Amino acid sequence: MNHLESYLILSALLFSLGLYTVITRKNGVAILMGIELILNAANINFVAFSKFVTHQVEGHLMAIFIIMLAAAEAAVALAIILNLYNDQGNINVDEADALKR
Amino acid sequence: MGAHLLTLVTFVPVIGAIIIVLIPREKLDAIRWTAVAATGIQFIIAFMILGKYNRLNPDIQLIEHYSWIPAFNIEYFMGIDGLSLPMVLLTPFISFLAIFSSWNIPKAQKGYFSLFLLLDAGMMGVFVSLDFFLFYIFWEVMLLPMYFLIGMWGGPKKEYAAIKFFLYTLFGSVLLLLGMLALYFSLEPHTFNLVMLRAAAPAISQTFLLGLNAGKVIFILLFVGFAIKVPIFPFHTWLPLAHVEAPTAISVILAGILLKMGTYGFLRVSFPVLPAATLWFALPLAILGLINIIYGAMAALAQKDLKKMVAYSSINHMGYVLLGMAAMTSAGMNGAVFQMFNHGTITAMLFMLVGVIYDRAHHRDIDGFGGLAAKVPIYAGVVALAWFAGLGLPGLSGFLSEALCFIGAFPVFTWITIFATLGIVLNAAYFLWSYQRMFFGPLNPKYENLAEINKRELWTLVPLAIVVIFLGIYPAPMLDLMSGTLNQLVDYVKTAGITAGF
Amino acid sequence: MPMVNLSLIILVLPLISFLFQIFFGKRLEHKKGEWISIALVLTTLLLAIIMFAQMLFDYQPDFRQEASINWVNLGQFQIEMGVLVDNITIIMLVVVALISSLVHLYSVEYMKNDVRYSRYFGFLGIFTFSMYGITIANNLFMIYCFWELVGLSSYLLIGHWWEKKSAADAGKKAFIVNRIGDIGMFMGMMVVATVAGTFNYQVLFERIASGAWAAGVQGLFGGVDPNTLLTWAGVLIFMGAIGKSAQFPLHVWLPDAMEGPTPVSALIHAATMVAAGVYLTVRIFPLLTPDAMAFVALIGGFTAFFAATIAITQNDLKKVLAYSTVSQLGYMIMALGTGAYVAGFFHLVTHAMFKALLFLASGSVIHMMHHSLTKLNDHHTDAQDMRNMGGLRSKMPITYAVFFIASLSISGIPLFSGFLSKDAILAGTWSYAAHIHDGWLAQAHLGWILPFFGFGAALITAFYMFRLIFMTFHGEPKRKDIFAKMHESPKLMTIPLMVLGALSTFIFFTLPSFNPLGGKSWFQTLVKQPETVVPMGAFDSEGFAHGLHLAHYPAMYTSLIVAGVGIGLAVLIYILKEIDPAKMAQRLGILYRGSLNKWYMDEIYLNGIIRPFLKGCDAIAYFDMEIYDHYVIDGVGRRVKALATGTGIADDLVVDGAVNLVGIIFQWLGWTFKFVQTGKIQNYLIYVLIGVLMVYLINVF
Amino acid sequence: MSEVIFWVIWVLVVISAMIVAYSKNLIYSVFSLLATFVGVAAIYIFLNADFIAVTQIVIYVGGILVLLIFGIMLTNRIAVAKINQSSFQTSLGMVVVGAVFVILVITILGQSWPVLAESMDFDSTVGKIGTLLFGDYLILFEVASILLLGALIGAATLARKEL
Repeated sequence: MNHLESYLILSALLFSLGLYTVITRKNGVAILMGIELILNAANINFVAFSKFVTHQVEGHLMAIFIIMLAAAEAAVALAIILNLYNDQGNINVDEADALKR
Repeated sequence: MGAHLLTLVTFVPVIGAIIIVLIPREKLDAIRWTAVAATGIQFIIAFMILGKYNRLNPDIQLIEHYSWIPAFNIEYFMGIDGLSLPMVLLTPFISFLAIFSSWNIPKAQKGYFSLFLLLDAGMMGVFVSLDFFLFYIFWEVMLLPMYFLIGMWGGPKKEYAAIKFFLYTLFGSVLLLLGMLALYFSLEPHTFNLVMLRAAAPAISQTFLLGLNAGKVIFILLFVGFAIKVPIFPFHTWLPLAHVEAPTAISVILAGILLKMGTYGFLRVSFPVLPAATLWFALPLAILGLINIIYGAMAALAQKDLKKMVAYSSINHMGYVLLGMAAMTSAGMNGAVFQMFNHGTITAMLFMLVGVIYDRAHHRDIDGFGGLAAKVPIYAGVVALAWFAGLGLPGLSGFLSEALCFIGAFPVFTWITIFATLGIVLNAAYFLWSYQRMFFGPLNPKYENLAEINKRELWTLVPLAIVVIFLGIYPAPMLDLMSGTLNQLVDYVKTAGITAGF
Repeated sequence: MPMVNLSLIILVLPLISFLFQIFFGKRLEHKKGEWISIALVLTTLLLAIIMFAQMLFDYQPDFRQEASINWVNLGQFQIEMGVLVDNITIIMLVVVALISSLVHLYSVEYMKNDVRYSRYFGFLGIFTFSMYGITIANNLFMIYCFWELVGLSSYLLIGHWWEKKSAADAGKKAFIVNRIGDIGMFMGMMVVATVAGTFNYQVLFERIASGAWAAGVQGLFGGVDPNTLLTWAGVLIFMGAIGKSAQFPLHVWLPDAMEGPTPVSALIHAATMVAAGVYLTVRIFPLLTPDAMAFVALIGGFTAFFAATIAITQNDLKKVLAYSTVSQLGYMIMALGTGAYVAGFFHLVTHAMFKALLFLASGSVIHMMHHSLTKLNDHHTDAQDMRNMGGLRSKMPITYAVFFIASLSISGIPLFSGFLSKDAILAGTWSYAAHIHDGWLAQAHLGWILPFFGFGAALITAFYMFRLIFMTFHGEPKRKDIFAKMHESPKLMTIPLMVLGALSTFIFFTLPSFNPLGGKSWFQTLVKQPETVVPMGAFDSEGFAHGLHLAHYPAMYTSLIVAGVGIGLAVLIYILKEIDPAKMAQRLGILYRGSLNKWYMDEIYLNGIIRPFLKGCDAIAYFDMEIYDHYVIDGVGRRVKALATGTGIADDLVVDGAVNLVGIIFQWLGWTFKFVQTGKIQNYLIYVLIGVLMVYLINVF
Repeated sequence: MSEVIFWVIWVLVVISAMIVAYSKNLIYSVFSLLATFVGVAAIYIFLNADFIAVTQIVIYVGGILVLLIFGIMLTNRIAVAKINQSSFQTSLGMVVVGAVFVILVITILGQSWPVLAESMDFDSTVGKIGTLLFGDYLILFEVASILLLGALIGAATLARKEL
């Protein structure tokens, strides 16, 4: 509990799992969850570096902003997902490939 | 007032069109009656022109001559003679009646009637202008309304028909423009004035254009331009399509007046301006006339669609005109122009009658009728009259003009005329056959409740019928109008053509 | 009043009748309106009789009145409309007016229950009008106009019962077949108008006689022999007569025309319209060259014989009469062709009487048959089939009597009108064969074929006419039920029959002398053979007249023998039953079947000409829209469009080639990497990651 | 003791995150996400970040997670007890993500971090954060609040049916 690496590894694990979720899931909400995981991983890094490296609370501040960002993002993303649902009857992002068409 | 009758007769429909544009679209009756008034006034003015016209003088009369674009010697030059007067009478007459037969056009009446009047003005302008450039402008003015009238108010394949008509005629117009410009630049002084062109033209057979004889080249260019309008055999395929798809009144205009513009163009421009080339091309023209007669009649005989049959009959009837005018004899030329007029009235009747039955039965399949004479005797009677007029029964106007064309062509193109007389039989065959299939035999039970022709339709046909019968019995009034000018034209072409020579 | 004015009044009255019936006929009560038409026609008859009386009073063989107006005046070219009244015109007018009036009267009863009663009388009116027009015309153009109008009225009347397909077909066929003949006539007119510059008979003849014709031919068609062209002109105009008078090969329409009402058949297809062809030939007779005359004679002779052979086997009452008409018309034409001008025209008149009588009498039978069948509620039995008749003599005595008179007349038995004219014709053919050496027929030594045709046809005629009588009026009634219901026709129908019966005897034609062979009758005097106007190698009229004199008695005796043989045969077969007709038919085999099927002429035309032609029309229509328009016109359109696209690309390359080259490269790249572009964000994300990894790997190594 | 608890929480976070990533059932994913968030909050406690931990609980668990559940409930039929979700490109994703993870681990472990000798102990971070937030980072804070407002309005607008 007193080693920076243990936090960083945890963060890397969370990041990878989040990334995996984002890449493989079709469900929009699941992707959103993956993004939350990634953001959490980043937060852990900030807070950990703040404790072990800088001894300042700026890292905490970053974390707060990230959490705030996550909240905003989640709200907007869910609104978008709802729209997607209205549009195509489900929230599978792979079907939302209008970019191709 | 009296001095500007020709301008008036041309632009009255334009005024009508502008008024229609200003009327709100809901006021249907106002729109229709404005159209009626515009063409009616035009018709009255045409009669005033007839009154002012001196039939003993074969030259151009009621001249209106102003400089328009002096830089290019373009003039506003209008006038009539015995060649254009019948057409000037025919145009408002048919237009006036066609307004009534388009009384119940289904949509966008405002646009329809204003375009219709614009078309009317264009046609009239072609028939009265004596400056080639002005002629060309009116020629083009008439093209666009026609495109929309077919393309918007037509049948199921209207877009195809309209674009085909448009491209075809536009192609012709381009060649016409080329010929016109070639004429303009190869003659001294540069002018579009047809009277001056005629005076200066003998020089043209000594002029060369790209190493070819200018007279011949220009004649061919103008020929294709005009031939598409007539239509002459290899350029005719737009006609059945456009006719079938166009609404009734537009078919009437198309066959009744528009086709005449082609032959009128020959007689107004090609013949007097290029007499030598005319004589050179007379034989091919007669052969094309023969092809039109036989080919049109045979194609008509095979048609299942009533309107298509009538459309091919137009090709056949215009063949007589070509044969008559190619002959360069008094009888042939008079017969040709008389046939132009008669075909206008007869074919208008034919198309209106097809429209009447189409409005009721919603199809035009000849075999799909049968025994209608029992149900609609008055309609059957009027159809019989029109059909017999179409097949050239003596006592109806078409006969004399056809006979004159043949008699005029016989001494010049003996064998062609002999083969062309086959057209007399084929005419009878397709008209009688279709009549039998539609009206005779047991009544088709589908048409148990077919409505008789109504008053409005009947009264649009009656004036035409009266004209057809009157000119059939007493053709002299019409022939007297034109014979002076046409005889002069024949003499001029013959003498000038031979002296100019190649 | 001059004759011309009278004739014009005669012309106009039936037209008024037509217009009246068409526009107002339906509004009048049934059985009221027709009396106006009848009154008008009877007026024309009265006027015609006045003219006739005037003619007899004057007794002028060269009587002639003419008047014309300029109908079309184009300066260099004119068409006249005019009236020519001479003795031929007057006689023809009387014939037409008489038959027309009788048919009008007869029709009142015959057409009593018809749905289009008023229209029927209107059409009779326009027919009478056009027929008068043909009769009084003084030029070819005018006769052509009325010629066509006659065709129109014939079309309308044949198709009067148009609900029946056969009737509608027959009307159309009549009109079109007639038009084929008319083409020839029109061409002949064009030749005449071109060369002689006139349509007027008299002026035309004068110009031919004066040599203006030859000069005209020289000027227009240098190198063509004027006489040949004259022959052609004659033959071509005669083609109109071939059509109208139903001569071979255009005879096919006349039997079909029997689909029309029987009075119409009597008026149009027996007495008057079909005789118009003969009348035309009479009118143009002076310009016929010996070659043309040989053609005319051969056509007429062959038709006379040919049609008679068909008439033998027909079972339909009216069909027998129709072929008989064709045959008799052939006689008239042959007479004119052999130069027996007066005989030909004479036969026209006598034939009009007895053939109209035959038709009206058969109409009386058919009308009653129809009546009986309606009463029996039998709608399947053919009212015109002779095999359903028999023994009617006792039930319809008047009809039988007049029918018998007419049959004797047509068979050429003395004391009846037919004998006079037929004998003259046969004598004419005899004389032609023996004494004429001009014309290709004589030069080919085929002249004797004409008397052969003539006498052969006479034999057959006598036979089939009496076969008709015996089958219809004699023997046992074949259908007892119908027979029981039969009775004589009403007075309005029998009176015209009796009038015509009287006119079928010789008396009226041989006045003032009663000697039928004397040649001093009014007819022989007033109808004078015109001088031929053919300039060179003209027909040898004097030799012919001489021959006629010599041939008179031999021809008469032969014709009597022949008629007797014919009648005798009919008696043997149908009265005495010595010969069984069925066995005969079997023994004759192919000849019998050929005759029964009209020598398959209709089938030959249908399969040989009409069907292939219609196929050709279909092919042309298909070619026009599906091939020419689709491939050539639209093809050009498509090519031009493709070319335009191509030009557009080329233009772009040239104008901003460098920019577009880059564009094209990227387009190619884009095309290559198209599969990468899935539109799925997550795919893109994984590509990004792969990219990141690659950057990392590149950095590390 | 706290060492043991730390690792238990550590493992809990990883496992719950794995469930989030791999579970076929979306509902399971959401609830394991809840566990992950709570676990991460606990990790923050170990990092002496009390304010962040509380914020994490309040915002993530109380806000975002509820939002997510709402999202699921709104976009799936409640009657369907088992809300399946499917995945794609799993093998490729596994490889790529695995490679990323390996690189991360190599980087983390291969790096000598400038860790300070004695770890800093905070009494409470709230005061410091408050001072910073309303001092040096005031502008950022205001911008963030405007961002939040924008997101709020944006979300509300987007979520309306008739866009």
